[in-house]
Parts: sequence; structure tokens; C-alpha cells
Amino acid sequence: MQRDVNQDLAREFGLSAEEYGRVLSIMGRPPSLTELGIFSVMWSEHCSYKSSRVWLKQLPTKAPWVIHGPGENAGVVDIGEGLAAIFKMESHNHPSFIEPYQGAATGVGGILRDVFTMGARPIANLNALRFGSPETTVTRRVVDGVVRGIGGYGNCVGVPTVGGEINFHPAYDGNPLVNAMTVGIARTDRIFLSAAAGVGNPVVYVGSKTGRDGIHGATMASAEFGADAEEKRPTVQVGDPFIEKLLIEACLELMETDAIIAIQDMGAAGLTSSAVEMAGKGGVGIALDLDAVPQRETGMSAYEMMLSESQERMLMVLRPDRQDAARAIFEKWELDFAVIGHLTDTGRITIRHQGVTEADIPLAPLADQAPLYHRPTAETDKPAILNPARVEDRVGLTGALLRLIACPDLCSRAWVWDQYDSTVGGQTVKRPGAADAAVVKIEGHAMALALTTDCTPRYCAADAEAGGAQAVAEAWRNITATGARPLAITDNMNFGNPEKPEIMGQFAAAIRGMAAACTALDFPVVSGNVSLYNETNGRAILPTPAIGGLGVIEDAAKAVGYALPPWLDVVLLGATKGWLGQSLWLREIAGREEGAPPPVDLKAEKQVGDFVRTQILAGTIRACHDVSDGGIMIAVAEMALAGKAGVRLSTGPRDIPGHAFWFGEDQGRYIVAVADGAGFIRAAEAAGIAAMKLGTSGGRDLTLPDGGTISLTMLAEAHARFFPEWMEKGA
Amino acid sequence: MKAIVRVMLKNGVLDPQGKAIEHALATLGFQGVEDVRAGKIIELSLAETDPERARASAEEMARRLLANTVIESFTVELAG
Amino acid sequence: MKAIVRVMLKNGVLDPQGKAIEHALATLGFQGVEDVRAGKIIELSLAETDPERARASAEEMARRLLANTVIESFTVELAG
Amino acid sequence: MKAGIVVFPGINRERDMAIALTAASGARPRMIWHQERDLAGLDLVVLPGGFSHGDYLRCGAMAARAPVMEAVRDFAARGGYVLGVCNGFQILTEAGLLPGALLRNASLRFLSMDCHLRVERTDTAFAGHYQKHAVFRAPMAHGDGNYFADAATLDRLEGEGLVGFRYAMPDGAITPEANRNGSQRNIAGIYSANLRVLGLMPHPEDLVDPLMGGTDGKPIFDALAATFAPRSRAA
Ligand SMILES: Nc1ncnc2c1ncn2[C@@H]1O[C@H](COP(=O)(O)OP(=O)(O)O)[C@@H](O)[C@H]1O
Ligand SMILES: [Mg+2]
Repeated sequence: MQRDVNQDLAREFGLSAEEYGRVLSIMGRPPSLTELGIFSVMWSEHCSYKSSRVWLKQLPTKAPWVIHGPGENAGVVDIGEGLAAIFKMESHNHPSFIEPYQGAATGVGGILRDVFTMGARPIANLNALRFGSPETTVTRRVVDGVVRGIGGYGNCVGVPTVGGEINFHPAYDGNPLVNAMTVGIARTDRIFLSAAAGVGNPVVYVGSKTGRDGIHGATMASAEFGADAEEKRPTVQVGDPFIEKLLIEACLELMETDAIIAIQDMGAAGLTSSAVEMAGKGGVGIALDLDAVPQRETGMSAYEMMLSESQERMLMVLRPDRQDAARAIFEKWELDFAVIGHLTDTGRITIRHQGVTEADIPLAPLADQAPLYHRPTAETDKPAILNPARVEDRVGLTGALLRLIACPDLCSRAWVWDQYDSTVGGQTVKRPGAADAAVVKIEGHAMALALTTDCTPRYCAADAEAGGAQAVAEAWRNITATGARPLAITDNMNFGNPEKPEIMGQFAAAIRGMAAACTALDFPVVSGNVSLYNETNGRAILPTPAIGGLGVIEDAAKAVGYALPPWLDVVLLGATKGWLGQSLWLREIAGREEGAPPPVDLKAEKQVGDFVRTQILAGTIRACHDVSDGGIMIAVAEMALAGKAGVRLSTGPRDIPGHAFWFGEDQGRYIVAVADGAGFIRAAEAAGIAAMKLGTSGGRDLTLPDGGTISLTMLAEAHARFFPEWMEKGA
Repeated sequence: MKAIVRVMLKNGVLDPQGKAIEHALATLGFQGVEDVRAGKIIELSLAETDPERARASAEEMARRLLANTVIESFTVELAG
Repeated sequence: MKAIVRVMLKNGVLDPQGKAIEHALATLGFQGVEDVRAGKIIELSLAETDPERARASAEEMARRLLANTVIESFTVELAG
Repeated sequence: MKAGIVVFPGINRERDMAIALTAASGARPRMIWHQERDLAGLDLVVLPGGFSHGDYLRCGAMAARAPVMEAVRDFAARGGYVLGVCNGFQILTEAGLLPGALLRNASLRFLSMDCHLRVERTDTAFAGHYQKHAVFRAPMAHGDGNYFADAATLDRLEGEGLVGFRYAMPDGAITPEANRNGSQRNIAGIYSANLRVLGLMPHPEDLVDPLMGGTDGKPIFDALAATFAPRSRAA
């Protein structure tokens, strides 16, 4: 590539005139092409968080059990018995639209590396997916490719995919969201960080060879999609899960030794960001010799090598006396191992290629003078509360249940998770579809982790603050519903173009809501990711702050799922007003998307949840399901289907319209199955918690309070139909 | 008329399968294998008897379904 | 020397991929597709310059690794 | 029981298998790297599930040509016991230790779900702890489990009683509906002629603990442990 480096080129690379001015002042001369490339990716939205940083700071990140919060490759929490859980969520939205299979697959690969780079063996994957309208063939193609890609990668590396979520909404047409989460386990005394140290120490490259993959992927992920999306296609990267598996095993083997001083995966912006970040964090300089980089293609320039996003690569700083032992491990696993440079005391990154210095940049200003924007915000007015009495029910309970249980947002996702290996590792206690959070045991210990991802974008669109709080609360609730203690979250902030004040307003409000919920629930943020510019032709996605939650249960045998056993009392915990605003009933049955979303009463949330958890651990609760999308009726139906036990429901309270009571989406509620309903309700009420008996389980039918009866078989068919019929339609 | 569509990864796109085969051949003791690329082949039996039209329609099928033109390129060959 | 190894499922072995493509093509509105068979293609770049020997060695690779002769048959073609 | 688990690059269920074998026999299996050739002293060699060499080209094709497989072939020829599960089954067919091949699932999709298996014979070292025609649950997790062999081979397998396990409905009925991957004659597992080599597609090793949803797969490992118990006690 022979191009003059000037402001025009800088603009093509995504740098504003002001930003390019800063480059000139830092360098004191026009940058070389390679230098410009390095500035442009390091200062891209994706790597610099220039629009979001000021807001992310407001998130609570501390708790006694937090070992490493945001700032490392992944968050680290102490789970007891000398072990740490290491986890993070990351988006691969744009690549997954361009090439769904590879986009999703490499998304999984990337987040796995963020976790094992810290010394953890990955034990579970989850994914939070949002797709456009199911009416279009494009959506079908994207869903098919994304699901195959997640499975193709996760199944092959042998990490079970145990959970996730899927929503559909036309706002994601042309801009699906693929957020992947990985959870790993390490010993608390063997956690690996990325800060380089020791002038003279070797910088080692391991993994796959470098090709011209995804050059400028990081800046692509930070630019809005336009009609020219087609032309950006060659930046697609192809993943190789087999190499990733070898890399996991080789890195974990090396981590048993004391060879590693610092280690960092090569993620977005590849060699550039890993080298810059390792040296920058350690306050040292770094000198790279690109001739030593293992290359898959011939004639690659320094610019191309520094910006390549070839997958399955890691950068390490090793103790020089352990270099040969390290090499032997990687050679055993048949992976490339190359010393490509060393640490210096210059505070600069210097890049040499074929005898020429291609880049020489001072690291401190590259980081410190990175742009930081306080972009203007304009918050959207909060919608009025919808009075349920003003919404007529024309369908009745039975009709509404059959339609809702079959709709794309509520139907069974078995078609999806049946393509994900959820049992590999032999530790999956609660697989997909068994509990509100997946439960994965720690091998050799009695304890297990409870894992979930949550967000209700339609709530966030109506009121981003309430929606942000709700997403955190729902994650907390889902973990609680298994009996586990919620510990911390990772988040993935998916929003539109931050240069638009209303989008920044959504972002700010969502952060506010999340922060309030995290604080109230003692549920800090330990890692996360921001994905902006999720727009197609100027139209933004719904604001989607996806939350990945993690909890721990000391005795995995005490965890409960939501499969309903027969012949028990079915009890509702938590207060119900009949909140129809932004409910799925309102959208799917009444055809209206309006009103304020249900507020979360954080104090009540904690009180009810703590009660539920105590009762699960005491063995009183035999099955538990939180009430979310679709309200009580859908929650009961899901419990009945999972447990293959019918339910006879009693009449609801008189002061709430039937459809509002059964399908309203008031927050902070759980449905539990207990042997002695009356005694349980007394105990709940004594603890100041609203409780009422909904009915009794048993038999083969769901009997509704209006007298309607639906057989479980019929309910199951309605629930299962959508995905297989939709997906097997053909091309 | 038979049309044979050959679909290969575009140059520069990582070909994990080709790499793995190359490696396996070396392990088996085969020498002098400098590069391996793996692809797909799809044999279409078409009712069409006119070569021009058969080719055009096979190309259309490749573009719309058989090849993922984001990362793959294809060629069409007619036979018998 | 380039050797191109084409591996196809033997007649009589069910080819679900071919069937799926056939079905998908019909769904897309392509008419007159009577049969579809899917196979693999492996392009070998060989150091060998003698065509006879190149072919022989590619055939040997196909027999020993590239094709599973329980279910697949192969052909070798030389190019460039 | 002295068991060895062969570790090919890309294998991922070796830990699951080790848990099941250890639970049944009390002894930790030995992990055998794919380039080793020494199987001395082993009662049982296990080829576990996963994606050996990425399963590129064909599942199990490259692993079947690894140095350790020559040793496994000798081991089997001398009457040694070999269990290949999932990728292990694919490797055994690719290596010619068992007849037939495992093709892409008929649905062309990866299948991860519980299936039911009917035990076709119980007079083997693997199945001795099941009742004849017992039906048990096992997770499956594969993209290529569609068992294929030509008609003559299938007839021979049936005739010699070498079909060990079939996909069945929970009540034992052998139906197309139970046969999710499209295998010929619902075949999920087959034996070698001497009944000492078993290839099985689903994963009994992932269902050996009530915590993970059941112990349906445990009898296989208990039976193996019992077969070799006297010897290990003597040792
Ligand atoms: N929305 C967020 N909330 C909390 N932490 C975040 C968020 N976004 C990013 N982070 C943190 O910022 C750091 C950099 O993230 P990222 O650039 O995604 O890392 P990597 O390059 O390792 O993938 C990480 O520690 C990450 O956890
Ligand atoms: Mg990282």
C-alpha cells in the first residue's frame, strides 16, 4: 500500500481532523503509514472507549470478593476454596452480520482468549443474541449462521455452551447483536496479568500465523453500517477452533510453570493493541522485529502485520531463562512460537521490518492523549404509565397463552441449544432449559457456578434507566432462583451512534440504572465491553445493555431448576400490580408497544430474593422460576412443560383484571413449588413478603382460572413449533 | 447437462482444513507438499441442454447459494 | 505441479448435503435441477515436476488419507 | 482396572472419561499422548470424544493415522479391550478396527441432546451390567454420527450379533423418530468380532452422576471395572 499519509488518509482511517492534529503534535512529524494505522486503531471507539469511558466510571466495581475489576482482560472474583471465577462478555455484532458463521465463531474464540489468557480453564460459554424481524430471509440466514458458528467453535474447543438469550425486533434488522460470554476457573494464586516487566525480557508470539485477516476490523466495528457494507467484506476473519483448543492447553500447561511474566491475547487490532497495552501497562518500552513474526502470506507489510486480526494468537513476556522450556511446550502442541522482540527502557514502541524502522511512537502520550469525549446527551422523555384497566382483553387467557408461548420471543429455544454441546466437561448440573441460570459444577469440588445473561431491550427503549436497572436485577434474580449467591456481572453495552445526543442519553441513563441496581444488590461490574455505532442507514438498534451474571452455590446438589414436580403447591412470591406497559402481552396480543416499563423496587428485589435463596438452601423449595417476559402465566407454563406436570390454577385477585394479573410483568417475583403452601406463605408473610398460592401441580393439563384447559402435549407443540418450522423452510 | 461447481476459499482467507491436511500429509511421510487448499465441489445434473444457459444458471446458483462469496470464490465447468 | 483430488461419496451412500442443496435450490426457485451431489476438492501444490510421479503420489495420498474408500471414491487431475 | 485414555490434539472429552473410569474403578486412568506407542500393562484403551485434529477432512481421519494407533491396532489384535466413544468411534472406523463409517448427521446439524439406547446384548465386558434390551439414556453431542456400512456388512454385523446398541424410543421401540442422526438400522454402537472393541456414538461418560441428571451410563464403566477387578486386586 503506497499512500501519502495526510489528513485525508487519516479520515479514511477513522481519525477526525482534531485527532490527527494530536497525532502530529505527539509525533512532531507526519506519521508513517504504520504509525497512522497504530494511532487509528488504538484511538478507535472499540479500543479507546472514547465516548463511553466517562460514563463507565460510574459503575460500581468493588466488593470484598472482587479480585480484579475492569481494566484487565476479564473480571476476576473469589469464589472460595482458593479458586477464582474469571469472566467477560464481548460483542461481535458487525462481523456477524457480514458473515454470520465466522463472525459468531470468532466472537466465541475471542472471548475465550480473554479468559484463558488470565490463567483460567474455560468451563462455560453463554451468548446473548438479538436478531431482526423473523419475517425476513436475511434474519433467518443470520440466525442459522450465528447458531452454527457458535456451536461450530464452542463444540470443537470443548467448552460447554450452557446458556444465553435470544430476542427478535425489527430494530436489529441489518444489525444483529452477538454477545458472547466465557467463564473460566483459576487458582487465586495463579492469575496472569498483562503488564509487561523486565527490560530486555523476550516478547514471544504464539499460536497461529499472521495473515491479512480483518485488517481494520477494529475500526470497522466502530463505524456505522451504510450501503457500502458490502465493500468492507474482505475484512472477515476465519476462526480455527482446533488451534484455539491447542492454544488453551499449551497456555495452561505453560502457566503451571513460572515462565510467564505477562500475557495478553491478540484481539481487536491484533499485535498493535496487545503490544501497546502490555508495554503501556508495565510502563516499559517495546521493540518488535516483524521479520520474526510467523506469517501465512507472503509480502506482508509492517502496516498489515501490525493491524492484522488473524485469530488464535497470543503475546507473552517470558523469563529469559524459561524460554526454551516454554518453546518445548508450544512445539509439543504444534503451535508457532517466535521471539519477536524484547522490552526496552525507552517508553516507546519501535517496529522494525526488513531493516527499516516502520514505527517509533512514545507510549505514554499514545495512551494518555487518547481522545476522551464528553459527548452531548439528550435524554428521552419517559413514557406515561399505562393503566391496565384501559387495555381491553379481546382474546381471553387461554388464547393469549397459546399465542404467547408460541411467539418468537417466548417459544422454545431447544432448536438452538440442541446444536450446542452443553455437557462436555461432565460438570453441567443444569443445562439450557432446566433452570433460570445454568449451573456448572467445579470439577473436584462440591460447589458450582450459576450463570446467566439478561436484558430486556424493549424496556430499555422505553426507559433506558429503568431498563438498565431491570437487566441487572433480572440477572441477579435468575441466579438467585437456582439457590446460588450472585457475585458479580460483566456487561456488554450495545448502542447506536454516540455522536447523536439521544443515543448518548440512552447510554447515560442505562448506566445510571445499572449502577443503582448493582449498588443495591451488591452485584458489582467486573468486566465488560462497549459496542457503539450499531445503526443501519441511520436507524439505531434498541439500547441493549446485556448483562452476564455469575453466582456461586457451595453445594451443587442444592441447586434447583424450574421443572415442576407433581403434587406440590405452586406459590407466587413478590407483589403484583398487573403491569402491562411494555409487556409482551401488550405487544403480541394487543398489538401495542407503549407505556412505561415495569419499575424495579430494588429494596423489595433484595428482600424477596434473599428469602428465596434461603428457602432453596433449606430444601423447602423444590422448583423455582422468576417471573419475567409474559408474566405469571408464561412462567407457570414453562415450569409445567419442563417438569411434564400439569397445574390447576386458582382464580387471581379480584382487584386486578385477569389479563393484567396473569400476563403483567411486574418485577421482583418468583414462582416456587413447595410441599406445604400454607406454611410457606405464612413464613414469607412473616418476612414481609407478599405471597399467594396460585394452584397445585399434577396431572397432564394446565387448567386456567377461566376454566380453559390445555393439555401439556398441546402446549408443548405450540411452544416447540416456531424455530424448526422457520429454519427448515429452506435456503 | 452436468455442471460442476468448484468452491474454494478466496486467496488470503485462512484455510484451517487445508493447513491440517498439509500437516497430516507431512506426518504420514509425504514429502514435497508445498501447499494444500481444501474446497467443495457440487455436481449439478441439470435438465437444461443448452451449454450457455446451463452455465449461466449454475453460476447464478453458485452466487446465490452454493458459494459464500464473502469468503469463497467459485468456478463452473460443464461436463457431458 | 498442482494436483487436484476430487473426493465424492460413492453411489449408494446417502448424500444428505447434496439433497439439502437440491431442496434449497428448489426453494430459491431454480428449476430443472435433477440431482445434486456434494463432494470435496483438495488442491495439492507439489514440488514434483514430473507429471507421472506427481499423479502417482497424489493418488497415494488420496488412498492413504484424503479419501475414505469405504464411502468415497476419488479422481486425480493434474494442472499447471 | 488399568485404563489408558489416548489424547489426540483436539480431543475434549478425555476429562469426562477419566471421571467416569475413576469413579467406577477407583484407579485414575493413564493419559496417553498420541505419539506414544507403549500400551504395556493396560487392560483397557479408551479413545475419547472431541475433535481430533479439528476433525478437518473427515472426523477421525488424521487421528487414525497417528503413531499410537499402530499400538492400539496391535493391542486389539492381541485381544485387548478398546472403547471408542464419539470421535473415538469415528477414529476406530477410520483406522479399520471397526467396519463402516460415520457420515454427517442426516439433518446436517450438530445434535446435542439426550437419546435413548437399547442394549442389544449383555454378554460383553461393556454391557454386562445392563439387562438384555434395557433402555438407557445418554447424551449425544456430534455432527457426524450417521452410521453407514454397505448392506453386506450390515447383514454380517447383525448376523454375528455385533450390533451393541441402537437408538430407541424410551420404551425400547426402534423407530425412525428415535434415530436422530440417520444411522442405518438405528445403529449407535458396534463390536468387533471378538466383542472386545466397542465403538459407541453417544456419551455414557457424561451421565454417571445423579448431579448431572442421572447414572444411566454408569453400568458400562462398572461392568468394565468388574471385568478387570480380579487382576487389579492381585496387582
Ligand atoms: N461496559 C463495560 N463495563 C465494564 N467494563 C468494561 C466495559 N467495557 C469494557 N470494559 C473493560 O475495559 C477493558 C478493555 O476491554 P476490551 O477492550 O474489550 O478488552 P480486550 O481487548 O481484552 O477484549 C476490559 O477490562 C473490560 O472488562
Ligand atoms: Mg483481551
